Amino acid sequence: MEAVKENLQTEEFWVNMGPQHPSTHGVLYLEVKLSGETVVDLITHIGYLHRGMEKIAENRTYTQFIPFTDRLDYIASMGNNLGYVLAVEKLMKTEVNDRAKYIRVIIAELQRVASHLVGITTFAQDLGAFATPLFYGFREREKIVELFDEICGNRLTYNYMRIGGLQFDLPKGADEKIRAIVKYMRPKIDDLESLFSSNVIFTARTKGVGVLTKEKAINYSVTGPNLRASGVKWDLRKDEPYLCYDRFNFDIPTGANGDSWDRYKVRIEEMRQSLRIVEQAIGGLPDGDPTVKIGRIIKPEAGASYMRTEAPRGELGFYIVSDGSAYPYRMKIRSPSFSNLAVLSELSKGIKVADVVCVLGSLDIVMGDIDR
Amino acid sequence: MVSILTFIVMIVVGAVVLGFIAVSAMFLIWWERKVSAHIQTRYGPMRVGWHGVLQSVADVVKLLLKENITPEGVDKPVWWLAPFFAVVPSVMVFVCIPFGNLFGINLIARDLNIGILYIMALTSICVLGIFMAGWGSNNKYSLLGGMRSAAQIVSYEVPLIISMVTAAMFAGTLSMQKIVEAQKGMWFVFQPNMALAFVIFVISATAEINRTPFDIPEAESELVAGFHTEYSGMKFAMFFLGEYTNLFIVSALAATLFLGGWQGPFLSPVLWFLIKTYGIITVLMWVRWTFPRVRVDQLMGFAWKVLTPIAFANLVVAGWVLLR
Amino acid sequence: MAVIEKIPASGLIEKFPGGGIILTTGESVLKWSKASSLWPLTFGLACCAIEMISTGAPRFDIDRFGAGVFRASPRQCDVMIVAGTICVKMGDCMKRLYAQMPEPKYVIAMGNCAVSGGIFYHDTYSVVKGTEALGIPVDVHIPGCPPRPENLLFGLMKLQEKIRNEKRGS
Amino acid sequence: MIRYFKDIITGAWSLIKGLFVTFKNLFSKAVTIQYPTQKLQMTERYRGLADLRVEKCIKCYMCVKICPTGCLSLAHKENAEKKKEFEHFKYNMELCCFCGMCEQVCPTQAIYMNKIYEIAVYDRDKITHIDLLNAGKYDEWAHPTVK
Amino acid sequence: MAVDAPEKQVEIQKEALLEAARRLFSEGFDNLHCVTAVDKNDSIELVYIFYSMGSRACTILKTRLALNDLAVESLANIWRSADWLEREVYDLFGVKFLNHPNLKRILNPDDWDVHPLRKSFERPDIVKKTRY
Repeated sequence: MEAVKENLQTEEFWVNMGPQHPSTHGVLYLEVKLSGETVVDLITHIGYLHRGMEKIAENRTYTQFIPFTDRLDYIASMGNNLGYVLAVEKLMKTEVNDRAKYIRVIIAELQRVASHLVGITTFAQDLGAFATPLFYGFREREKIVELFDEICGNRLTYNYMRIGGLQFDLPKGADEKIRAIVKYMRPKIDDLESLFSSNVIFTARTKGVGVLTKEKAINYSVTGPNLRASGVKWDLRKDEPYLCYDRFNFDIPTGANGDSWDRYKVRIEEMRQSLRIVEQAIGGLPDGDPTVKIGRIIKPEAGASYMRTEAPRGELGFYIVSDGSAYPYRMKIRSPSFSNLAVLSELSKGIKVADVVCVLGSLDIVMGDIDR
Repeated sequence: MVSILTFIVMIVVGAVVLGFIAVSAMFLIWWERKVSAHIQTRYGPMRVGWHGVLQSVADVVKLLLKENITPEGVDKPVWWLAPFFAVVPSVMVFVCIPFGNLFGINLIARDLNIGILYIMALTSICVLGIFMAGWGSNNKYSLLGGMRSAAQIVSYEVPLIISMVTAAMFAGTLSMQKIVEAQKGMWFVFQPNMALAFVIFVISATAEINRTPFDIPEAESELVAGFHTEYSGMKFAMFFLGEYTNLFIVSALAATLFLGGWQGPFLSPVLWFLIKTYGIITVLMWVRWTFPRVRVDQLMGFAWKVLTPIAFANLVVAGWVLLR
Repeated sequence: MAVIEKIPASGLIEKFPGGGIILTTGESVLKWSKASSLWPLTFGLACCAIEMISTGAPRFDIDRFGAGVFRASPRQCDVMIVAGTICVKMGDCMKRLYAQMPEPKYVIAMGNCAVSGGIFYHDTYSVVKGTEALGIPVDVHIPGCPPRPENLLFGLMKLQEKIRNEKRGS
Repeated sequence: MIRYFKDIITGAWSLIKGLFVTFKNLFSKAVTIQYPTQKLQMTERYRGLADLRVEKCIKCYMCVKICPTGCLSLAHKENAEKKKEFEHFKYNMELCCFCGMCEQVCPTQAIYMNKIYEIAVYDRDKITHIDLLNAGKYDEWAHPTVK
Repeated sequence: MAVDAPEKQVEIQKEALLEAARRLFSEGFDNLHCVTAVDKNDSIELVYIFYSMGSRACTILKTRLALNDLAVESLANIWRSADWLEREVYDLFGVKFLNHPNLKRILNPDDWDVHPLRKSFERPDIVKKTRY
């Protein structure tokens, strides 16, 4: 055998995955060095969707930038909306009233469910379960999207949050619909789980693949479900409560090993917890007027503020520097997927090429969020 | 004079078989799209013909019209021959598949007395086409797909053949027609040994024809389109045709070897045969649209650690049952 | 191999009585097949890609039009749905993808970013101002940010109409 | 040895459970909207194309100022009676991001987003300079037809 | 816990950055959350946001770089998250990070020689809006 190995000439070769590739979730470009089927080295190239958001922000008023935040992480637009308006509100040192807070929580949590539905089902698609789980996920997501369509008038780019409030109050009958969605969603999540969780192929593909240890996750500044899957009980909704998250009962699901399976499992569990929060919030919805006029020019006083929120993909931070004018002087968007993706090349060394796709899917990235 | 007549008959039979293959493949593509659509709670093709029955016709005509790109740097002869190698052997298998009895004519082109051997030999050639496509395309994805395919088919051939041998042992013959006749009273699948052999056969046949969960040579999410990444137009259509013909063949084999072939009460034998075959195909589609794909090493492990030992054990037990 | 754009020996057939009718029928069949089997390229750039998948998903089901076979390889697809913002870095890749597609090929510019740069038209340094700015001819423009799935289906129907009305032999 | 068989049996059972989920869906009703024949009702707040109630507009330029993409261009002149008159009011649909801020900021509800959502054009010029003062500008897309 | 409370912000000289960072790391600040820069026209201000997961504390380090000397020690060898974040700052502002493992452009094409987030960056098609 040794003699054969010596005489046989073998060669490692580079394979380009992307920028157009079915499982890179958009326009990610991976350079993979393969030895047979095993990955020797992996280089991540990003920037294929770099739209210069931070430059645009310097030329837009604070209100005008809200529609742009929708296009950052386009699977979870509401989360971005929320993160941005909270950052500006913090800069201005204002607070919204209780009803606006509750509606924001409801919307953000529903968005988290919708986002995780896409996340785990595209993950299954990457594992080769062709179209069916993906389409189930989108079918379920469609319920939430249609609710959002009713609340704010668009399907994907909502532009709903406003600095100091909301664009609209909930429409008539919306609370009933939200309750119905919570009721509808629970068995559907169970269905999805029985499609994957117990499935022997799925477990074999994901368990022990792409193990991200606790220390490494923190060192790489990985956040969100990916961090929690590594066993760190860290959730800004509990640890640095914003809005009114401290008024609700919910658990933070964590994983044990930090492999792809745990990342998937944490997302499934998080959807259940989000539904719990939505249920509590809709039950205790206070009265008031959450809407706000937008004609006023906002001029925060000079200074800087950093606000981070728990977006579906991790910690979304906005670092805003104001010079007292109507335009931000500088806006840094610290996006969760950016740091989460950086860990990919570390996780992929020594695994099979099929597992690269699996790890990438389990990290649940969005290119708009990474490249901005 | 007789030889000319035979020749004409052969031509007619050949044309009928080819026509059947084409129509069947087109029907299967439409059927697969419909089944998958309904699994996903949607409708599938609806707008050409009744519930989109003409969809596959449109697809085929369009593929014929497409530009046939030959990329630079391909290994020309290999590249050109690959689609034929993928299709022709599977067409040749039709020679000894017993379709049953229609108006007193036995619908089997030639009942070879080594039928199973012949079929096995030919279906193994299909991998050559896939491998050639992978090698000749000058594309790394294709190459990986071709390599995977070769490895996969070599491993899965073993349990496949062993489970077929079990059926041949029970029937005591290698001729397809006689195997069907041997199942007159009771289909083989109702015996415990044969039921196990049937399951092994279906699993390894799924791997043999590269369908999910064993579709690693195509592996859309990893290898873009695997071995046929670079093929367009007509050549791509040939691969598609080969894929669906193979699907028909393994299902027909499963029906013949284990489910009693054209045997069955009341209905015409041909109808019985088609019902069984398309039933198995539908189950395979159902499986395809449910499961994720296994990884290469797991696939090999499953073949060598699970399927092959069980198939061998099953063969031994079957021999003991027969000799008892 | 050249593209079959018209029926072979059409000049000959046309001379026979009734040949014209056969030709028109034949060509309309060809056009019908081209129009009812538009396989799109799996090519999501940005936000619109999510709406493109939504269009494929059960609620809207692009497969009803025969366009549900998303092929990942550009060699096997007929229509490139440009769904999202085209950035400078991506421009070259897009041109190559378009070149890799076999004739006859069509392009749908989905969403304002693909039509003209849209919301990112002003003040940015890395966005290409539309698909046409890259030199890729666009058959159907679908404005919207992002367009509703119905709108994409409508655009697809418009493309089918365009294919059906193509001039003979052109 | 026992574990080997146990693994196989539990594995097979888990696969059957997965098959059951898809089987359940195979016979449930399709959720598809068959688009050209069935159409969804647009919601009350749906943001379609920007439209203008010409008589209500007071030319205050609020919409032009708030628009994040600069897709509206408005100019006016004063006539003999010191009243504002339109010079032009153009809408560049290919830059619009359909955020609805113009609608929200308008003090007289003159500019609003209508419910039209089926727009597809062969020629880009058709959507670049839309004259909002023209009453019949959206007729083609209000009742779309495909041959 | 206000992240950007003034008492948590420390301005240091750029020479002291690496030393300060090492001390922070040994004091349990295991998470470098964000690295960014602000162009102050006459200088570029680097902002580092640190977190400690264990003690739930945070701190912000700021340092100023003169425009003619845009180089600072990299922290990528202490916190791996700094790798990409510093590359981004290099790409958009042109700040060079010494001893960085792989200092290349990350978002913009490799062959560009401009740093778009600088205030001095001009392009003809960038239309500045009216100032209020």
